[in-house]
Order: sequence, then C-alpha cells, then structure tokens
Amino acid sequence: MSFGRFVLKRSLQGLGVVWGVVTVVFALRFVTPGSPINAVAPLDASPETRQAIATELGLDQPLYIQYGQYLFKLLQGDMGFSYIRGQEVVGLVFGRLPATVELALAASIVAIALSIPLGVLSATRRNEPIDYGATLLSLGGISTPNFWLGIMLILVFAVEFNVFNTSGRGVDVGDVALSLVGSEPFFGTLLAWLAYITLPAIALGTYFMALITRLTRSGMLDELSKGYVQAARAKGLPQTLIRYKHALRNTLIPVITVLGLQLGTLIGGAVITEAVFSWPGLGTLVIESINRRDWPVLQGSLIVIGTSFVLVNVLVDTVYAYLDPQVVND
Amino acid sequence: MSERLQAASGAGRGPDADDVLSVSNLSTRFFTEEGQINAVESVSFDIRDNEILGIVGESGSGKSVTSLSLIDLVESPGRITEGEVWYRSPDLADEFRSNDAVSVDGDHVDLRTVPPRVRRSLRGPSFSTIFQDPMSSFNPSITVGEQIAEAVEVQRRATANPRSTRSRTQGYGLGQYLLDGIIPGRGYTSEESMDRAIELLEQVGIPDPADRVDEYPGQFSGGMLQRAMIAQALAGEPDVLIADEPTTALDVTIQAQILNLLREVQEERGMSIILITHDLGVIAEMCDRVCVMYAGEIVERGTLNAVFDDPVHPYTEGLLGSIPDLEDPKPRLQPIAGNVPGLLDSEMDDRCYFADRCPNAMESCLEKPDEIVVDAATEHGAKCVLAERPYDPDEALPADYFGGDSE
Amino acid sequence: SGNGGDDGSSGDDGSSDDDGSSGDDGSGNGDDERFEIGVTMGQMDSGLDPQDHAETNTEIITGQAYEGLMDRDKVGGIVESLATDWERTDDGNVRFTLREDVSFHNGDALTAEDVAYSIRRIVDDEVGIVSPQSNDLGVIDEVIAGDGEVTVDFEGFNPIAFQLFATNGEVMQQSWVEENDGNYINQNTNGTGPFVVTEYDSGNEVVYEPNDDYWGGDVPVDELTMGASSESSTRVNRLLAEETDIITNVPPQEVSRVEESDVAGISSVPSARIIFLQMRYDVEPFSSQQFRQAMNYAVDVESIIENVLNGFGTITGQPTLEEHVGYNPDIDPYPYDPDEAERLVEESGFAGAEITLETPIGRYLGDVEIAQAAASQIDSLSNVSCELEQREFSSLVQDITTGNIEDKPHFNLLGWGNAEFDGSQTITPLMTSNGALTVLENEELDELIRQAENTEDADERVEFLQEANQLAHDLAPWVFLHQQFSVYGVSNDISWEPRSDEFIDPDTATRQ
Amino acid sequence: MVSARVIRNLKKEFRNSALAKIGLVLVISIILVATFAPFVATHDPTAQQLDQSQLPPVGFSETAERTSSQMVDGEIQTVTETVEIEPDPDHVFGTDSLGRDMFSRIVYGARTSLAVGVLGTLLAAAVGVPVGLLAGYHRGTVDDALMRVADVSLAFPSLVLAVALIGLWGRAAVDIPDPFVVAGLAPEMPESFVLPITVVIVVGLVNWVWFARVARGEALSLRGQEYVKASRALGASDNAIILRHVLPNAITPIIVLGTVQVAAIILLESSLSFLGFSGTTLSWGFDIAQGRDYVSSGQWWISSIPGFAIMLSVIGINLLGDWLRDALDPGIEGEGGAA
Amino acid sequence: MSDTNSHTDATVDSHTNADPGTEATAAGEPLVSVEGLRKYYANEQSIVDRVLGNEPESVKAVDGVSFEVAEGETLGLVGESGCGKSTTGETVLRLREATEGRITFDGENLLEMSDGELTQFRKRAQIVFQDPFSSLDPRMTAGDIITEGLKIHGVADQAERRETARDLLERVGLSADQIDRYPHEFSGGQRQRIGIARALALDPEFVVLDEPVSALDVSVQAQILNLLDDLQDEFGLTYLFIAHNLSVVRHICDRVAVMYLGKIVETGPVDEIFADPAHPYTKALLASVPRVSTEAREEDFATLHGDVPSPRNPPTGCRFHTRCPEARAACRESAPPDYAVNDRRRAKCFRNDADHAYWDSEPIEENARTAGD
Ligand SMILES: Nc1ncnc2c1ncn2[C@@H]1O[C@H](COP(=O)(O)OP(=O)(O)OP(=O)(O)O)[C@@H](O)[C@H]1O
Ligand SMILES: Nc1ncnc2c1ncn2[C@@H]1O[C@H](COP(=O)(O)OP(=O)(O)OP(=O)(O)O)[C@@H](O)[C@H]1O
Ligand SMILES: [Mg+2]
Ligand SMILES: [Mg+2]
Repeated sequence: MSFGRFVLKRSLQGLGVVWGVVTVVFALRFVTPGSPINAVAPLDASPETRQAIATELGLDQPLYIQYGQYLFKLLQGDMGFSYIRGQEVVGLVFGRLPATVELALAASIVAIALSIPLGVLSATRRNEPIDYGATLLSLGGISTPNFWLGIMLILVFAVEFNVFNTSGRGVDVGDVALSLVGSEPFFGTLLAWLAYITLPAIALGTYFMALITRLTRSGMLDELSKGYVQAARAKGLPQTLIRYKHALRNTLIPVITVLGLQLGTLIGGAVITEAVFSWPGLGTLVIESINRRDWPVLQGSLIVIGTSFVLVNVLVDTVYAYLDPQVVND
Repeated sequence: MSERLQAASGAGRGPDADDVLSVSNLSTRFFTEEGQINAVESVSFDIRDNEILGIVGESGSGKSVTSLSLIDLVESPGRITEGEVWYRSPDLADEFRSNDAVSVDGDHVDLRTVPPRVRRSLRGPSFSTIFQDPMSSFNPSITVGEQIAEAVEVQRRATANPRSTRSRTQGYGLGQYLLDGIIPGRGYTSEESMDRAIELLEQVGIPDPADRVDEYPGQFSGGMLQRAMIAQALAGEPDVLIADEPTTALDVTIQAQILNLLREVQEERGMSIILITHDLGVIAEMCDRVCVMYAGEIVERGTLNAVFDDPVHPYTEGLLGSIPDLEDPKPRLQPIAGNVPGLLDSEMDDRCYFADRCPNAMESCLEKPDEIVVDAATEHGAKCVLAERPYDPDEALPADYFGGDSE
Repeated sequence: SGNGGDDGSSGDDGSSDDDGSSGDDGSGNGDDERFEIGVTMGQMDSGLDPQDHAETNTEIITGQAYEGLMDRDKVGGIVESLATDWERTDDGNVRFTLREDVSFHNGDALTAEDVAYSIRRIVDDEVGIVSPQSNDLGVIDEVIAGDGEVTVDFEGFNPIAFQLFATNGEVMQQSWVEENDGNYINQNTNGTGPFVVTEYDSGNEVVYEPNDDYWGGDVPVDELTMGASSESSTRVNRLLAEETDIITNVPPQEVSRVEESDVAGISSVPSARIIFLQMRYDVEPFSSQQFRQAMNYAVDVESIIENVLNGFGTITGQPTLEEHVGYNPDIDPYPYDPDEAERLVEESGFAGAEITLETPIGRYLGDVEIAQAAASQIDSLSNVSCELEQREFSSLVQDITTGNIEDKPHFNLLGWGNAEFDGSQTITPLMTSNGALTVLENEELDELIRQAENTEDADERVEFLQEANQLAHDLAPWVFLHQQFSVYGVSNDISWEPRSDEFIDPDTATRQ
Repeated sequence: MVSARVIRNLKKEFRNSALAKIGLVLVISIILVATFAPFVATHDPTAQQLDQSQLPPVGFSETAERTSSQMVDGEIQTVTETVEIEPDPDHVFGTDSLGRDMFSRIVYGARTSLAVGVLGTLLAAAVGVPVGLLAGYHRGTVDDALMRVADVSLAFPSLVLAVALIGLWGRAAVDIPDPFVVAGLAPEMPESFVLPITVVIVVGLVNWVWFARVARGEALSLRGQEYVKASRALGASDNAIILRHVLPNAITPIIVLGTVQVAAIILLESSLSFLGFSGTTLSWGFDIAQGRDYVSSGQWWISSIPGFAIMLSVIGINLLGDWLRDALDPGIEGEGGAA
Repeated sequence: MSDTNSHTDATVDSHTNADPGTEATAAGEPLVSVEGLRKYYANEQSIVDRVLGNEPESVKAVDGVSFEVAEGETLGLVGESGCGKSTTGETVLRLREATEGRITFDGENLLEMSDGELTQFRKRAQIVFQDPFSSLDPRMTAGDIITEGLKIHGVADQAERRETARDLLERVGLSADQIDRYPHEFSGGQRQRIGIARALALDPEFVVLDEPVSALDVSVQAQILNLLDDLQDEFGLTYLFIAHNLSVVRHICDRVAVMYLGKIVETGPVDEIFADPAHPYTKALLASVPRVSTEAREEDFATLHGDVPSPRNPPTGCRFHTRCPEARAACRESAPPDYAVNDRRRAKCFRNDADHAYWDSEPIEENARTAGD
C-alpha cells in the first residue's frame, strides 16, 4: 500500500467512525425518556410550539426518514436549532470550540514539554532520587481529581497570592497573535493571556503530565533493554544518541498512540476544568445544555467532540505512517 | 607452544605478542534476587591475529555473557568480578604506561583497569559485535543506512579526535544533539558516512545498496539484515569481531551465505573473529581453534582437529555424539543425559559441574578439576581427570548419587 | 470614542504611544479613565430576544437594551419609562401616553405601532413567536395604537394592569423584528434602553456600550460587561480579584470575606422572592391539614436563617411578602415546636409516615442546605421519617409545571419571585385550583381570589387578599420558610444600590 | 488459575517494593472502612447540627469573621463579629456547613466510591471481556463490528458521555439496607446505603470498551498460541478453548486493567458527583462541590479532606495496580519470571 | 493397533498410482494421503479496502501439495522457514481449513467430515509443536495438560485419567511425581516430553511432529529424537516429521519430502535423496549444511544465491528459478511437473526429463555465481 492510499484508507475509516458518532448521537434523542419533542422543545413550550417543532423536525415521519434528514442537514452544516437559546446550534458550538481547543492545546503542550524529559531522566537515572521524585509526582498526578486541583490552585494562586485570574477567558491566543501586529502592547497581552490560561492549563495538564511521564519512563526502560540498544552500545554510539535518537523515538510511538486514545480523557477533563474555571468552552456548553435540556446543542457538541477525536487520531496515524512506513503495511 | 596453553589457563601471566586479545580468569556474575549466578567462571583464552576462534556450548553455558564481558556491556545486575582482559594497543599502552592504576604489559593493556570511558571508546573502532538476532539488533524505526552510517561516524570521529576528548563525551552531548535537531541539514551522520554505508552494504553483497540504505529493517529479510549487521560491524574497521551466534536465526542456505561472507571478510581484512555458536557444524567449518563451554567454564580447548577428532572431556564427546550425522546415519544417537544446569551459585557444588550428567563420573570428579594439558602441540587442554587417567569403573559414582532425577 | 492622540502630540506619525493614560478621552468632562462596569451573575441569558424567555437572567441581560412602557424604582415603586403617562379609561381599559423623541438603537423613532406590535407579539401566539410571557400581561383582547398613545383592552377588569406593565412588556421595533430571523434577534439587540450590545458571546459574555441617544440622558458608564459564573465562590473570587464590579448572590459564608476586603463591600436588599416547601393536598399524608401544619411546626426556620443563611432572610408565615400588596400584618409565622408537630401528626393519623423532600440544586441561595436542614428536622420527629432527593432544577421544574397535579412531586422546595409586588401574583398561580403551579384546591381560597380580582376598589381588594393570606396560613399548603435577601457584592470603585426585584441596573451606578 | 508462580512473584514484588506495601495498606484500609462504615463512623453522616456547623478539624482552631444581618426598619444591617472557633474532639475532621461530621462523611463516601468503582468495573468487565474474547478469538465480521463500535465508543470522552447519559436518564439511586444497622449493631447510623445505580450503569457502559479492547488483544495473540492449537487438535470446542485456555491466560492483563479502571471510575464518579450528576449526597465529589464555596472563606477542610481521600484511595489502587502489573507481567523490567 | 515397525521402502510404490487411496499395497497402506492441497491466507479485507479496491493479497503458503504417509512410516517434510511446512502439517489435521485439495485419512475424506466424525478423527491424529514454551498452557499442571484430551472425549473417570497421566509421564521419561508441576518448572526438553505425552494420551495412530526438536539444545534434541524413535516402535505410530534440519530428518525419517515456497519439489526415500538429490534445491540444501567432521574443511560452501522470494508473490514458472544454479530460460516460463525419477522418487525439475526444451534454452547467468561474492 502506498502512503497516499494508507491516508485515504485511514480517512475513510475515520469517516465511518464519524458516521457512527452521528448515528449514536441521533439515537440519543430516542433513548431519552419521554417524547423526543421534549428533547428539542423548551420546557415551557406551548402545545402549538411543540407541534410546530414536531412538524419542522419531521418527528411525525418514520424514523429512517428523520435520520436521513438529520444526516442531510448535517452535511450542509446544519446542526439544528436551539429553541431554548433561540440560536443555530452550529454558531453556538463553533463559537465555543476555539476556547476548548486553546485550553486543551495549552495543557497538552505544557504536559508534553515537561513530562517527556522527566520520563527520560527518570528512566536513565533509575533508582536515583530524581527517579523516585518523578515516580511519586506522577503517581500523585494521575490520582488527583483535576477539579479539586483546580479549586486548590485558585485558592492558592488566584485568591491568596493573586497572581493569576480566578476564572474566565479574558484574552485569547488570537488577541496575543494580533498584538504582535496591532497596537496593543505584546507583552501586556501575553501576560494577560497567561493570567487567564495558566491555572486551567495546569489543572487539566497535570494528569497528562503524570501519565506521559509514567509511559515514557516505562517505555524507555523497555526500549533500553532491547537488543538494538545493546547493539548501538556495542558499535560505540554516544549515550545521548542511544537515548534520544534511538530509544526515545521508539518510546514515543506507543506514547503517542496512547495519547491519541486519551484525547477523550483530555476533552472530558476539559469539561470539568472549564466548569471549575468558568472557561467558556465546549465543556461548559455541554453541561449547560444538559442542565437546561437543550438537546440540539448537546447533540451538536457531542458530534463536534467525537469528530475532533476521530480527526486527531487520523492525523496521529498519518504522521506515524509518514515517520514509520512499516505502519502502512501493517 | 606449551607455554601458550599455560599462559592462557594460568592466572596473572602476561599475554603473548601476537595475541590481539588475551583473557585470563574472567568471571562474571549476576546478582539476582534468586541468588548469585555464576554465568562465567574463570575463563581464560586468547585470540590471535588473523584467526577464527570458536566458542561452543549449549544454551546457558555462558557464551554470550563472555562476549559481552569482553566489550564491557554486562549490565546490572551483572558484574565482572574478576579477571584480566589484555588488549594489544601500542597507543593505549603508551598513554597509560605511567599510570599506576592501569596494568600495562608491553603493547598490551589490561582493559579491566583502564577508565570506563576509554573502554567505551574502544567499541566500534576496536571491537565490533554481531548479535544473534538481526531483527532485534536493528532499531526498527531508523533506516538501515542511517544505522550503519552511525557506526561509520563513530569511527570517523574517533580517528578525527584525540582519545582524551572523545572518551569524555564520546564527542557528542545532549546539547549537540538538540542543536543538530534544530538546525536543518545537520545530524550525527553526514553525507560521507552515508556514502560509506552504501559501500559497505555493497561489500557484504546486498543488491541495489543505494536504494536499500533508505529502507527500514522491517523491509529486509533476515539474511539481508545479518549482512547489514556485518556491514555495520565492519564500519569501525575493528581489530576483533565478535560474532555471537550470527547464523542461528537463519535458514541453512542463508547461513551458508553468511558464513562464507564472514570467512571472506576475515581473509580480506585480516581481523580476528570470535565465533560463538552452539552448532558444532559451524565450528567445524569455520574455526581454527575452539573452546567448549559448559556451565560458565571452558571445559576443553585446542585446535579444531584436536578437539573434534580426539575429544577428552565426556561433555565434548557427548555433544559430538548427539549430532545426527548427515553422511552416516547411525541407528541411535548417544545423547548426554539430563539438562543444562542453572548456574545459581548456591546450587553449584564445588565439583566438576558435569559430573551429574557424566557417564564416566568418578569419585575424583567431586573435586574441581584444573585444566590439564592433553597435547601441547595442538594446545589441547581439558578440565577433566580423564585427561590424565582412564576411566576406572571401580571408582564410578553410584547411579543415583546426584539424586537420580537426571533422566 | 477611540480617537486617541489627536490633540497636542503633533508630529509623531508612529502610532505607538503605549502610555495610553494621557488625557485622550473623548467624553470631555475631565475624567481620565474609562468607566467600565462588569457584572457577574449566576447564569447567562438564553438568547437576546426580550420576549422569548422567562427567566431573570435573560431579563437582566436584555433589559439593558430594551425597555417597557413603565419601570420600577429600587424599592418596587412604579415609575415612567417609554410611557410618560398612563390611565384607566372608563371602560376599564388602560391607555399609555408614549414618550416623545425616543429612538431605537438603529436610529429609527419609536412609534405607537411598535409598542402595539410588541404587546401583540407577547400575548398573541399568532404574531411573531409563541412567547413564554404570554400570560404575564394578563388576558388582553386588543391593542390599539393611537397617535402617541397605545390602548390595551383587557378581557374583563384587570386590577393589576399597571403592576403587570411595570414589570413586563419590553418594546421592540416591528420592522426590525419582521426583517430578521430568530437566530439573529437572539444574538443582536435593537432596543431603546441605555445600553447597546456590541459583543455577544452566547453563554459567556455580553458587552455593551452606552446608548448615546438615550432619552434618559447621559449614561455614565463607558462599557458594561455582563458575565456569569455558576459558582458563588468564583463570583466572589472575581470580585475580590477586581475582575468584576457587581456580583449576585454572595453566599452567606462569603459575606464577611467581601466585607473585610479592601476592594468591595456587600449590598443587600430583601428580594421579592419567597422560599417554601410545597405539599400536594391530594396525596397522603399531605392531604391532612394537621399534617401540613405539623410540618410547619417541625421546621426551625429561624435557625435555618441564622445558621444556613447567616441571617440573610426573613421568616414568613404567609404567601405574600411584607412589601407586597395584600400582606396581612396580623399573621405570625408558625413557631418551631416539635412537640406540637408530633402531636399534630399523631392527630392526623399519619404517624409513621415516610416522606421525601425534593429539592433543586443550586437554584436558590443555599437551597440544598436549607432542604437538608428542613428534611433532617422533620426526620427527627419521632413519628415521621423524611428523606431528601436532590434534583436538577430544570427537571424538577418540568415536573412542577406539568399541567396535571397528579404528575407533580409530593413534597418539594421551590422559590417564587413576585416581580409585580402583588400578593395575587403568588397566590393565584401557586394556590388556586387553576394555578399553573398549584398544589392546592380549596374553594374558599379560590373564591377569595376571584373576588379580589373582580373588585374595582383597591382597598377592598387588599382586604380580600389579606383574608386569603390568613386562609393560606391555616391551610398550610406550604411549609412557609423565608423571604430571600438579594445579596450583592459591589466593588468599592462604584456606588450602586440594588433593586428589590432582582433586576440589575448598572446605568444607575456611579464612580466612586 | 492462580499458580504458585504468580503468588511467588506477587510476594517477591511485594517484599521489594515499599510502594506496593503502601498501596496494599491503603486499599485494605479503604475496603475495611467502606465495609464497616457504620462502626468506623462516629456520627450519622447525614445528621445535621446547625449550631455545630463549620467546626475545624482537631488541631486547627479558627478565627473566623462571621457576618450576620438583621432587618432594622426595613433596612438590612450587617454585623460582623470575630469568633474563635475551637475544634470539637467529637468531630476529628470538623464539620461541614450544616454541622455534619466530616469524618463520618468521609467514611461513608468511601463506600460510595468503592461501590461505584468496583461495581462499575465489574459491569464493564462483564460486558467487555466476553465480547472482546469472542471477537478476538473468532476474528472476522464479529471482530470488525466490535472494533467499529469500540472506535465510536472511544470517540466520546467518558465523562462527557456519562454526563449526557445521566442527564438523559436521570439520577436513579437504590437504597440498600445496611445489614449492620438492620441487625441493630449500629442503630444510630443510616439504615440504608444509597447506591447511585444510574452512575454505576453508565460508568460500566462507558468503560466496557477498554475491557473489550484488552480482552480482544489477548485473545488475538492467544489464539495463535500452540497450546490453543493443541487443544483444538485434541478436539476441544471453541467455547471450551476460550474458557479453559484463553480466558485464564488473558486474565492477568484484565485484572491489571481492572484495578486501573477501579481507580479511573472512582475519579469519574467523583467528577460526576462534583458536577451534580450523581444520585447520592454521600460522595466525596459532592462534598468537594459543597465545600467549594467555603474554601475561600476559610473553611478549607470541607473540600480539602474529601479531595485527599480521593487522592489517597486512587493512589492506593494505582500502586496496587503497579504491583500487580510488575508481579504478573514480569516481562516489563526485563527480568524473566521463568525458573 | 499395529505393532509393525516396518521401516520399509516398499511403501513407496503406491505413490505413482493415480488414486493412491484405493490401491494400497499390503506392506503399508497409506494412512494419510494428500492431493493437490492448497492453503492461501487471504489478507483480511475491511469494507474500506473493498471500497478503495485494494487487492486482497493472499499468501500462497501451500500451493498444490500431494503426498502420502504409509502406516508406520515416518515422512519427513523439510524446507526453509516460511515455505509452508507447518501450514501443511496443520491443514492435514484440519486445524486450519484447506483452501483446496483432498485429504484422506484411513480412507475417509477429512475435509468432508461432520463434526462428530471430526471428533473421532481427533482421537486418532495428534500433533506436537516446536515451541516448548508456547505449546503448554502455563496455567495448567502437567497432569491437566496430558489429560485434557481424555477429558474432552470423556474417556475414563478422573482417577483413571490421572493414572494414565502418571503412566505417560513415565513413558516419556519424566517422573510420575511431577504430575502436579507447572510447565515453567520444567526445562525445555522436559516440556517437549509433556507435549509428546499429551499427544499420546488419546492413543493416536498418526502424529504430526512440527519441528519438535529445533528449539532444543543438541544434547536434549538427541534425547527427544531417541524418545520419538522408541515411542514409534512402542505404539506403532505413523509420523509426519516436519523439520528444517536435514541431519535430523536423515536420522529419523524413512521418506522425505522437500518443500520450497509452498510446493513439494522432491520426494523419495531418505537415503536415496541424500545420496543423490534429483532437484537442484535439494542439492543446494544438502550442500549448505555445515558438516561436523573436520575433513570437509576449507572447501567453500556451494551456497545459493539470494533470498527466498515472498510467498505473496511467488516467481513464475519454476519457483526456484530465481536462485537455482541450474536455471535456464525455460524455467521461467513454465512450472515443471512432477517427474518420476524412479519408481520411488519424484522431482519437479526439467532436468529429469532428458527431452525437455530446458536443455536447449539459455542459462540464467546471475544465478550461477554463488552468493557471498
Ligand atoms: N541479565 C541476566 N540476569 C541474570 N542472569 C543472566 C542474565 N544474562 C544471562 N544470565 C545467565 O547467565 C547464564 C549464561 O547466559 P548466556 O546468555 O551467556 O548463555 P549462552 O551460552 O549465550 O546461551 P544461548 O545459547 O542461549 O545464547 C545463563 O544461565 C543465564 O541465565
Ligand atoms: N495465519 C496466517 N496468516 C497469514 N499468513 C500466514 C499465516 N500463517 C502462516 N502464514 C504465512 O504462510 C507461509 C508459510 O508459513 P508456515 O508457518 O507454514 O511456514 P513453515 O514452513 O512452517 O515455516 P517455519 O519453518 O518458520 O515454521 C509464511 O509465509 C507465513 O508468513
Ligand atoms: Mg547467547
Ligand atoms: Mg513452522
């Protein structure tokens, strides 16, 4: 199989999964207790409104036609209408998406930047103090509920020391980027941005930092005991190259796979982190929508979340296949 | 010539001038949770210019650990506990002659006493190794060419830099690596080393080497990878090539190709090869001299003909008797009874380790035998009382002496 | 606004004067800084259409941009807004005289047609949307737009017409509404109010700038930001970190922290919201009046107010609040008397009853804790056991508002905000047979209310209502708890007084 | 199924690892505390004493500003007084905002966490393991279908999916009578234990796919093992092979995954109850949410202590999981387990 | 069960018969006969592959193999790794489903057996595997492993089964006391003995030995070979002995079939083939084996050139032509049929046909040189 074919194949598979996601989300409406209209109409809607909604959504049609219509609209970028908010779902969901992406990216970048060196250090200095330190740290990291960590961070850094903002998202990366060309002072904007994002990013990223540290450590130990490492030593290759070029590279492959799969956890974590920090992302939208029974928005959000997951995993696989052609033929 | 045997077997004697490497009384142990494992026990041998020395023995007899000990690659929980490894290197000898901590004897230096970084810097340019399983000895995610080029580069940098700087960081630290990663077009390996890698692949008989350098190990067959491994080992232009079961994972037809290649390479470059195998056929085809290992010890040694045609040690005899002969099918094989022992120190009595499997075990075998010269001319020696006197059925140990559990 | 650096600093073509604090404010009255106000509430709006919602938060957010014909002052008194005058015509209808020179944010002048259309859009399902406020203006037959005036023709006599119009009925521009779809209307505003929405980030933040052409004169605020945080501690933290200026619902335990801080203080006002436990009269054991009364004796409201609410509440004994029309000053709240409660339970014949109290989570100040306290006090009676079930507000309210009394919870906590300041607006929906949220069917009470609704004499009406309150007290369809206080945290940078109807009016804030 | 070697390895690992010891101690304590909650708890965890509210834990005395308000002539007047609050030795961990004993709430919270964690994991395993084994063993369409379902299932973050499902289905809980209390051994404790059954079900449904994946992977590799072929050569049926050979040999990674899942589900449960999506109020996550409003006003213990409780129990279970993994899967550290 | 221990060459006659099943010779009737057996492993094809029109790649692991094993004899199957030996062995026992072909066991068509018949067949034919580690379930004791078959077929009660197991342990040279030990408590050779005991528990007539000694040390290998020899005598077994080690084959087998890339290229009595191979591949294989004797020294191995081609995409014509030192242009064009070398031997090489166009076509140059140059 050629690389192009592989990418095509993987994308089609991804598309299949997205289709599955949409189907599940569509089905959610029908596993809701009560009439599906309840899933769409506001609580206090009058019977007339309900009827109107039912007709508009074709709820009086057979299921497969409804499903077809749903898919058809979705393909046109129409995720339905939130009667509770009186808005198109698409606008709402995509309005919130950037905030979540920003938070998730910030968290993962920090987590990855810290954890991989730590994991390598821990593996290469096995049973030294730094290894014990890293092990305990990562153990704590994977065991701490992130919402609680968030609360504690707010308490210490925002309330007691007042160095970061407690909540919200006053400035986004876009603003920071704009300030490079615009009139706003760059450093001021950057600091303002950091004041908002640092705590939520830490709260969300800690678990991942810990997880990747553990994975990297055990992966490195694993790799370092392999034949090719011994062979590389025997051929006189410098330690640095053996560790970073050879062992780390192979360690990262499974680590990245796990990360791809853990993307769901990251988004799940973002939901609760957003709740703690009033971060205006998809997560808060999901919770609000559930609390207000705004199913069209919930459905839209779930579709977007599921699709991003699939997208990232397809991307990860593609990058892999590019780096390591063996994957293509697997 | 008889001194040779003595020198090799006796402790503390200096090496001969034509010994590239002379090992004496080398012991390597593993300190595991189950206890101490005596993987290599007082092993002595030497390897001379331009020869192939075979080491043969069953699985677990300590062959690989011996070879790893030579290049100081024994890893925790293992440790070389004793012994000397004399390596002939006038350069090193000069460098360390005045250093009290380092034993120097003529052109030879005892590698056990030089600083670890110096030992490390000898890997590649002085000693190369070919491992048993080529699949696992190549990094699956780096191209074959790149990996060979690395070996070339090690050699290039070693000759370009004075030993003192090279051995400190091996000329390459983390900062350097990161820098190379950031600056495009830079890396550990260079264009030239890649070209050299292509040349080397060509030399070991890989078709279309220029294309194949960019392939990954997974795209090579086992035989080709083993060739690539040999190419990699040759990149450092080593004095000694250690080949640890280089053909065990391969089919006979491919094995024959690889053995031919090794032989050619040895003839062309005049290096010395230590060939480790459990296949007596390979030994017979390839080696000049042979050491037979059992339970961490060399139990018999000598020129090929001496050992194969007139084995003294019952173990050697047993090995030879276990092999169904292709030319002359015997109706029944004469195997050695029992199993290879584990090498746990606590379970090893102070006796001939083979006594429990030996058909000719006598009471005197309950003492540890020294190496006895059988025939100095063929450097034939054996750690067995039978080298001195014939088997005496009267002294035979009772059949169930060792618990009778050995079938 | 933003025409910076055009005076004095001549000759520099580089636009990089990062020291922005030099006097470049266009407004010109010597102020050197923009006056920005941030408000943080518990929840955001659900769309900007002022007529397409029914909750307080949306009302507050849209209310900055839209106005009705009349308004209320801080203590609930009726004041003029888009109407300068109102009167009852002889046939019982009401007529509003519109203010002149009012224009919408898009510059078009306000017409009587716009007002009439807006009222119709609310009350008439055929016009525009089906508005959830359709009952809030009473039952209206017809709306007639005159010349600078609008006449509303009620079906029958409506004694509280002006109260209704003082609280409800935001005015929109007919043409603007008709030209745009719901999606647009819910994300943009075009009202007559003091503020114009400049940025709308749904569910997150709304940013306003002052309406320069406001009929009420200069709005002193340069920028208004309304945001929300459902966690009270987050709101407090934001206030104390000076990220916002006004926060709603400061929880009692945080009050001292705000008070003690250098940057903010507490401003509180009794709200028009009453908190109570509803008991359905038609199911055992609540079918017994003695049992219901027993519940009232069993709950130590004073202790709850003191311990859970730190005193931010007043005990009640009737459905009507002290400030509201129809309040009966002669009624004393039920005292805390567990022995009496046990006795009444015994008498009711329902000794050993097992009941479950359902409470919303986080909807009212301390709701869960209050419910927990009340339930455990009831549970501690020797002959009743009470458990607590916590429910998401929206799902609880879905049950409460179903048309059928049979589908309603037996026993639940609820709060009711009476923005009209009139007792009938609580008793009618919550205690009369036809009330949307009722748990009671009592002919005597129905009759009293009916009489109150039909009398044209205001004093007589008050008497009927007082009588109804006494009856409600005795019938005890609720465990009467307390009147909630609205507790605001207000930054020391501003001076602002809260309103008792929970509306927030930042345009009345001044800089301090 | 548990061979002597496994036990030996477990012992060996245990001896050598201080962390494993800590883990075991933590886990056993939590199990004991959860099981015997009525005896461990000092108070009814739901009983309120409003006049005893917000007492600090023993060892921490508190100077607190208490503001109260009164209506004076229609004006609200607030009075702030500084009060010295001394801990009550009767409440070691202090009390919460309603005067409930924190220690007892932590004890009962352990029950909820553990019950949800264990039951949820069992449910997930009960669904995932058979499906995974069958799919991996038989390959083909079943397997294809399973993997697609798993892909879709993985695309939803478990927390989001759980929140959505609980939001949809409501927060049902079942009351399970507490045998100790019913037997009259601890009369002052709550008579029944509230199990948030929707949470258990949802959490099981959300996590089954991990078990399916692991079981499938194991089955896939085990089906090629020669002893499986040998068993077929002896005439064993597929189901017999799955039961006799595949399952026992796949059990180690499944057990290791199981411990990891218990920990993950405890965290998930706490997240759910923190967000208010649970059916019980006796949960650490719920207490954290309740105490959250008090953190900044000085009553740090109401939400810190349950947080530590979660952390300690999850650490304990993770340590246990690490121990099991190291002991049962000796390949990892490169030291062969074979004799 | 027959106690004939007839290591006789007379059996081979039947081989030339068109229908070996019907016309068995008295001396040893073919117990197993395989005809035109093919086994292709198709790559799993997902829906996406089908949509994309990705060709299903199949591995032609066994591609038209015919042979038979007479009762009481040992047929050796040799060839390089991946040539399809194990596949053949397992398909013959219906552990894998054949793609095509006909397998008869004791006159019955194996591929058409019902489930019930198959169960009966399982008692009569068994297998021993190469890997002494993966062939024993690590979670079962030696006793459990040996009695598994008895249990499946409901033979005897628990106590009797245990007795049988003890008995078998002794027979294969272990001690009956070791019945409750787990596989990891045994050495490789001992495990292999357990594997053999398991195969023998059901008292089979036919045993496929899939490289039973190649993972063992020479000394242990010799023990096992001796054991297998003894057991064959004792139980009157018929063996299909799969190996890649020619000396072992020579030692234990009566007849041998040489496989290359999914096809059997030569069959015949072991002595004849080893003395005078009729196929260039057999010749090369023999030449490649390093001899233990010290006399053979110094002469270069006559090795083959290149690697074994991939069975996914085998060469056209004679599959060996890419490596064959004797290959000529004709070998590229068509696949040689099975030539009878004499009445006991057959080989798939044109060189056995004196009149074939092969002799007139051009030699393929590059194969002539040996590898390693
Ligand atoms: N890392 C280790 N830890 C503990 N024991 C070890 C280790 N490496 C080797 N040994 C022991 O050392 C002994 C010798 O092993 P070695 O690998 O040298 O044998 P070998 O002769 O090369 O066998 P083979 O033919 O199987 O490669 C064995 O008993 C083995 O168990
Ligand atoms: N399950 C399978 N799916 C796909 N291909 C397979 C499968 N099993 C074997 N093959 C392929 O079929 C070919 C023949 O395999 P087989 O195991 O029969 O070879 P073999 O001769 O026994 O080799 P070895 O000496 O290595 O045991 C090989 O190319 C192998 O890769
Ligand atoms: Mg070895
Ligand atoms: Mg095979």
